[in-house]
Amino acid sequence: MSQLLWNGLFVGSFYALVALGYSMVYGIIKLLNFAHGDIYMLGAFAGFGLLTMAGAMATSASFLALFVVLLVAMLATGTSGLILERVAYRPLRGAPRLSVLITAVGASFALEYGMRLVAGPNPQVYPIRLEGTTVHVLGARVTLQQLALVAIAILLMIGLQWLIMGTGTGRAMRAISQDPKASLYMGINVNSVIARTFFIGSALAGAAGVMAGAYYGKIDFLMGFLIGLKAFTAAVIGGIGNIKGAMLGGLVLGMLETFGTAWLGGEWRDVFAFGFLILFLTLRPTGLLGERVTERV
Amino acid sequence: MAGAVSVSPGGAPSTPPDGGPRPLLDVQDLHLDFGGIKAVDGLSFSAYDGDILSVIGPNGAGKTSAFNCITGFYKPTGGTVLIDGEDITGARPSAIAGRGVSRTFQNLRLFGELTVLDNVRAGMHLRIKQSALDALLHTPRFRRSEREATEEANRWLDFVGLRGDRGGPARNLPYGEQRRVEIARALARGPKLLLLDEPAAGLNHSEKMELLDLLRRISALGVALVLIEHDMGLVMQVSQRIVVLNFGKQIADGTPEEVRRDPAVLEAYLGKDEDEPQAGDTEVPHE
Amino acid sequence: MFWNRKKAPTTAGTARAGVLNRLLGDRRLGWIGFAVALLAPFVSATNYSLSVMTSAALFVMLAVGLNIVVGYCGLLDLGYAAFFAIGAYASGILATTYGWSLLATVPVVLVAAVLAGIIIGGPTLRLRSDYLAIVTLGFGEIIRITANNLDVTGGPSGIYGIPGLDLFGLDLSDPVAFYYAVVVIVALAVVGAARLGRSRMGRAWRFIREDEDAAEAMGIHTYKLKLAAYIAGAVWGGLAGILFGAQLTAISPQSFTFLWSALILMAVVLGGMGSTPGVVLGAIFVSLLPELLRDAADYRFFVFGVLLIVVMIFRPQGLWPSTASERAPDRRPDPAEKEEAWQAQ
Amino acid sequence: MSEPASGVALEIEDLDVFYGRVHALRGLSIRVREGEIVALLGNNGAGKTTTLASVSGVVPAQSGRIVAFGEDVTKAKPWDIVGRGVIHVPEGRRIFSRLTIHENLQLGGYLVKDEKVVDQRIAEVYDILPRLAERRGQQGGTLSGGEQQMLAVGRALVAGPRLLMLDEPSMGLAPLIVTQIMELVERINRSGTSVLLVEQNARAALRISHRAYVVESGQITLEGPASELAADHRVIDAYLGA
Amino acid sequence: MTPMTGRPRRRSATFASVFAASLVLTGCGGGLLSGDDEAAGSDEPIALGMITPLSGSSAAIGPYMQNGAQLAVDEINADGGIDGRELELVIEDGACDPRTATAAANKLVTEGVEISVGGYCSGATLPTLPIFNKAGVPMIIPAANSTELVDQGLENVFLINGTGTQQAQAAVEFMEKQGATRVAIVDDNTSYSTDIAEQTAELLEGGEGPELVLQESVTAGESDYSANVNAVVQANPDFVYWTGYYQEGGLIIRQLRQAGYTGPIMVADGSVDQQLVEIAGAENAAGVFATMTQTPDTIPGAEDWIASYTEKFGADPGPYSTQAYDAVRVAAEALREAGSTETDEVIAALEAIDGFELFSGPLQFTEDHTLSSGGFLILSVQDGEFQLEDPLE
Repeated sequence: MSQLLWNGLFVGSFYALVALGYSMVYGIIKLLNFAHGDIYMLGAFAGFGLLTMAGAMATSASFLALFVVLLVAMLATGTSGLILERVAYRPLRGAPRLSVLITAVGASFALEYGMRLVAGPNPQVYPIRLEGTTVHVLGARVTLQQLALVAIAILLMIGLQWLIMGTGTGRAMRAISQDPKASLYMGINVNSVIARTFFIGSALAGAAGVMAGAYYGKIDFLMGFLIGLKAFTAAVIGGIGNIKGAMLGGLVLGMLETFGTAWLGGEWRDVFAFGFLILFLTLRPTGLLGERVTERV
Repeated sequence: MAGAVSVSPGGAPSTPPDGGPRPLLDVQDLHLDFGGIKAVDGLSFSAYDGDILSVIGPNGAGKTSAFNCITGFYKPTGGTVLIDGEDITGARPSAIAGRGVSRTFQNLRLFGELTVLDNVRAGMHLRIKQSALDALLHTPRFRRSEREATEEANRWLDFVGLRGDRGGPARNLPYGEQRRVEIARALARGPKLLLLDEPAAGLNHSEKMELLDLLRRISALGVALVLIEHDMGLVMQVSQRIVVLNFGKQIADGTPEEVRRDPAVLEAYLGKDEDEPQAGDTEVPHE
Repeated sequence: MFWNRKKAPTTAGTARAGVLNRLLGDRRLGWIGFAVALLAPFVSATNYSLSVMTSAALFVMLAVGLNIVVGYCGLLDLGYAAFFAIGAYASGILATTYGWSLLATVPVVLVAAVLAGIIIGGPTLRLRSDYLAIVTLGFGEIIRITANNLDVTGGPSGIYGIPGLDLFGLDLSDPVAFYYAVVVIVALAVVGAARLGRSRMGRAWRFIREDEDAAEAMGIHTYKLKLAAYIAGAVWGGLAGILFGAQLTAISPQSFTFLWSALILMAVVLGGMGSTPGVVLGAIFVSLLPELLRDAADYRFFVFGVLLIVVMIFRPQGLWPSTASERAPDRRPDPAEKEEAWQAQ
Repeated sequence: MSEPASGVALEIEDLDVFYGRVHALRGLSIRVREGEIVALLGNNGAGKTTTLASVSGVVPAQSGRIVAFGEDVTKAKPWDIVGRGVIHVPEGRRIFSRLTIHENLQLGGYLVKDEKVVDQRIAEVYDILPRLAERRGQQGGTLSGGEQQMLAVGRALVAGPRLLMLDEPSMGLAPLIVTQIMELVERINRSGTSVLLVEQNARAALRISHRAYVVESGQITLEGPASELAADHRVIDAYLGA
Repeated sequence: MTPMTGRPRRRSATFASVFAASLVLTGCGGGLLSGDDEAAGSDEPIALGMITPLSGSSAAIGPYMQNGAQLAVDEINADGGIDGRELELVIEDGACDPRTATAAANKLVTEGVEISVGGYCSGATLPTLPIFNKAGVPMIIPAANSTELVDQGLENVFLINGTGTQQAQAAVEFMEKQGATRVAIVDDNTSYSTDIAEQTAELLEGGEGPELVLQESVTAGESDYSANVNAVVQANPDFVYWTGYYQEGGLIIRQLRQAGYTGPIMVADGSVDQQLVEIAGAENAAGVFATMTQTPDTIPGAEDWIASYTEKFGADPGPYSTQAYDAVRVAAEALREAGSTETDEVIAALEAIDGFELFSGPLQFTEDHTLSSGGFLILSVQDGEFQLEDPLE
């Protein structure tokens, strides 16, 4: 039981990291950024490229090297998020939402198969590994590396929460998410704040990508697709557009999957998770923390 | 042009079977709570065929909430709403619309991307007789019903005096014209009771005068009118009765003259200094 | 009077929209499209071109069906392939395991599609559009995974040996005959969807799309009508599923992945939501493009993705958007007369 | 090209604005001197809001010139314009309903670098509008319409306006509240802020303005001191009623 | 379907012009009205078609198969081809998607391929069977090995990969040898993988030997399988058999070891790839068994083959490189024997093959066109590489 909980928590924190970016972007411009999962993939490959270049040096001081790589990869994915926003989404600001959604699907294809052209279709194996010392916590097998990754994820999330709720930029983000035009009258450079949002969300996804690469060891050009879907689901469970909701949603989804597997077997896991999601949304249509908007008629 | 009006269907008021003074709309002790906030707190009033009744009160007094309760968009937490003696409290908006209640919205709620004619045909939804099969096979019945709907929509647009393009998207019309389309759409429903939420908002003086005329002509069709309105000139001019709300509570109910002199109303709404003309007044000459 | 009572014109580009609309709204266009489809085999009738064209026609049917849900009614559906799957599996199982002819499976598929529409639509149509998107996505996945896990659906390898189409003893399994059968059926489906769209129900769908509350206030039972749109979409998808099985002779869960739902949605949006010619065009585009890019091999999906972005940037309303406009009403009083109408009484 | 701009808060010269093909402003010229309240009257769709939006840099000008406090801002970005102290309170209030009242006010000071200044200005707003202070932690959406309008004005004050542009502050408000809003505007003006007031409610606007313009179909058709316009029969017929 | 509502003359004019235009076009293409222009000159190259995934989730496999086949084609052409005619390999993307694969098959048929040497995903290969069958194209399927492929009894379909049944038999035989008592089987929900898993499970349940304690499925394409792994560990097996591909296989081995499972792990042929070891990590992969047909690594003297492959393509051979290579060779052999490209004769020649040496051993087709002996043997990971463990003879 505690093993299941821990597994769920661990997987969930990855989902949550990716879901955050999803939710942020959705919150601010109401775009379901389907390419977000591919930014995660990009992060994994960026980390892979860096580590391969660094070669022997990296393997010798692996954890420190990984940390540097993590930061650089976050910078790289953040920048690619910026570019994506500038090239594919900004020209469509004000266009019908579904058109932008299609652009996002297009961007997803372009990123996936662009990476395939660069890195080939084969999976790549990460040059360094986070091999772990196992400790037992309340009957669950936990490796120190897992703990470290969860800690990094939590730190990133807390940092984000602070950024959104406690800084001027965060306030501006929330303002734009409600009324971009009124935000202009506040003197907010809306485009630049949206770009910053993409940067942050993409950087978080990139961090998750590097962490996944280093922990699981295998990366490939399609690795972002499924986790993108999962993150989307997590964001919705938590109440899309809500930062805390995205974290919570990620954890809930992680738990759902773990327990679904334990109870029904792996082949029915997604049926269980999605079935739960549908039932849940029927009963609570705005997600866990989504705000109930009293619609003014 | 009056001819176009008289042939408009659905406007004919239904008289109660016993001919007695049963109200068309009867709101009894209506309550609505929003998480502890009492948006409507014990509202009671009634409206009869051909009545023009205004609901006034400060912003946030619960006027629109009351409208939403009557038309089914909110479920009242207490009280009853009777239409023609039938309890419709808490029914679906569409079901209430089916009982002959029609409304407009505070902020224009036209189907902006659709044509003006389509907007008006929306009002006729319940009266257009055709099935999906008719549509698939383009039966004569389908074509006839479509033709008739278009003709009637045009009649209603004439009735409200729409000048703009009817075949183009509604959002392309100027604001005042859009207001007219919204009223035409509500009328096309063929209502016994029409609720108008701030119909004069955003209209200039001359447009308000036209609106005044339109309201009277609607009333002449035998439709009971209930308005929410801030423009006191218009309200005083057109209403037979006025209900005043403040903080969800009914603080006055009477003729314009009675309400004008009511101290509670002056206190809460109109403001005390009477020598100065009221801001927002259209200053329609009285009587 | 020195001030002008007439409003400054705010009708942006109506003239252009009018011309376009007259051109596009013309029914002749449909006939031309149909004729092109009928004549295409005279240009190229290789197995390959027939198979690609048949697939494209089927894709048109799917897109037109989804257009009812997304384009007309404004309900975002990311799991449309589920209905397609239900149709394909229902007819496939009956045809292979129980030896029914495909024609005989039609009523069953209809019932199954309607049921599926109700089951998924019923509890979830009250949700806001983004939540609806994830629910439909989830539903699509549930259907696919279930098909993958069950024995009756043949598990991961699916069902094979589905017989060709056979209409009252007339064998239509030859690629050319099948192509023509599909074209005729799809044409009927397109016309049917377009007619529904122009009817009272179609208008009501659009009202819901534009403003649900206002529609409800007009007496439109928005929930029932949304469900109707869902069911109509499911029926179109289900019927397309039968033809899909007949074309491929084998179906497997691989055919009903999320990617498929996304591609169908893409066809609708790319073409122009709510616009029949647009959606048909979009479907042909999305269906043929990967085939046309086949020789680009590795670059295929990369180019596809980039093209999608480019097209959307330059035509965000779709290649062939629907325009709200109808012919000027036959009887329109002249302005002077209307002015009088105002003065009257 | 024109006389020295000292003492002029806003100078709009011959402004042309298009929305797509619609010619919304046709050579419109307006001047607001420092310390003035200038009213801009006109029907819906006459171009009043467009005028404000082009001053704010939200709608681009096709031709013409906008000068704020002596500097050409025709091509400036919205945030530059806010940075110059030209603050726009948009039509329909547009407060951030899911942010708290305090956060709304903080956003007003988004471009003010010094947080102390922001806090001080917010404190001043709370002094003038104690209702807001009472409810500072509540979401903006819980305020009534009049309070929301007050918040919108208060939010603009935090930006430190030299020129305040108000778009239909009386819209949809009860007569009593309209009076209060107008009083607030006068009070702000007395403290030295120039005001450009767009109003449908001509009577209320003319009462507090120094000068006024009438806009019709994107052009100025009348201008003059408020008292003169209030007596002009054309204005009375069109906007004030007999 | 639209009622004729006016301007019929214009419409028929449109019709006529479109019709005329199409007739003009007909002249230059393979339209319905054009004649059968199959001009198969005797010195034209013989086209071999191959459908393999180049996009989609199994895109990694495509190049392995393509390269293996190309190697064989080049070798045969270097030897003078078949009766003076060169072989030509035509590759089409099947994407593991039935619709794409169907279009690809139709394209190959249209391009006039004589023999198909492709087929990787069983699900996507199934719908291509009738297309090739109708066109009279014999199929030598190198990778797809679901028994359903031959269940339809189509005379043009041959499998040169061992079937799931054969692999399952080998697996169970080795489990018994190892003295396993409690077996857990993990598959990845694809048709290839579940086929082996189902067959193995059937043998275990029907047999006297080890007991089946768990059959678990994972979703391909993910990274974290801890939930599945946890389920496996909970079932307390003393032997785990993974029947999916190496991408997930590597992760699962690693995660099993991390979860504290120390017993033997065996993988099926789809996982026999050097990358399995890399993904799992050498220490985790050490000692992992595999059911596999013979590979260059296990055949003495096959180093040359690997060397020439690596030299030619700049990459190591991967899964199904050998099978694709063999498929081309079998096709060439049949063509040579038949002395023609006529369908019936080629099929007869294929059926008559006896003892043609493949990587998996001497070839002879059974009645239902599968390998007479699966040729499965057991490999194990030693020093980070797959080595022959037990030839199972």
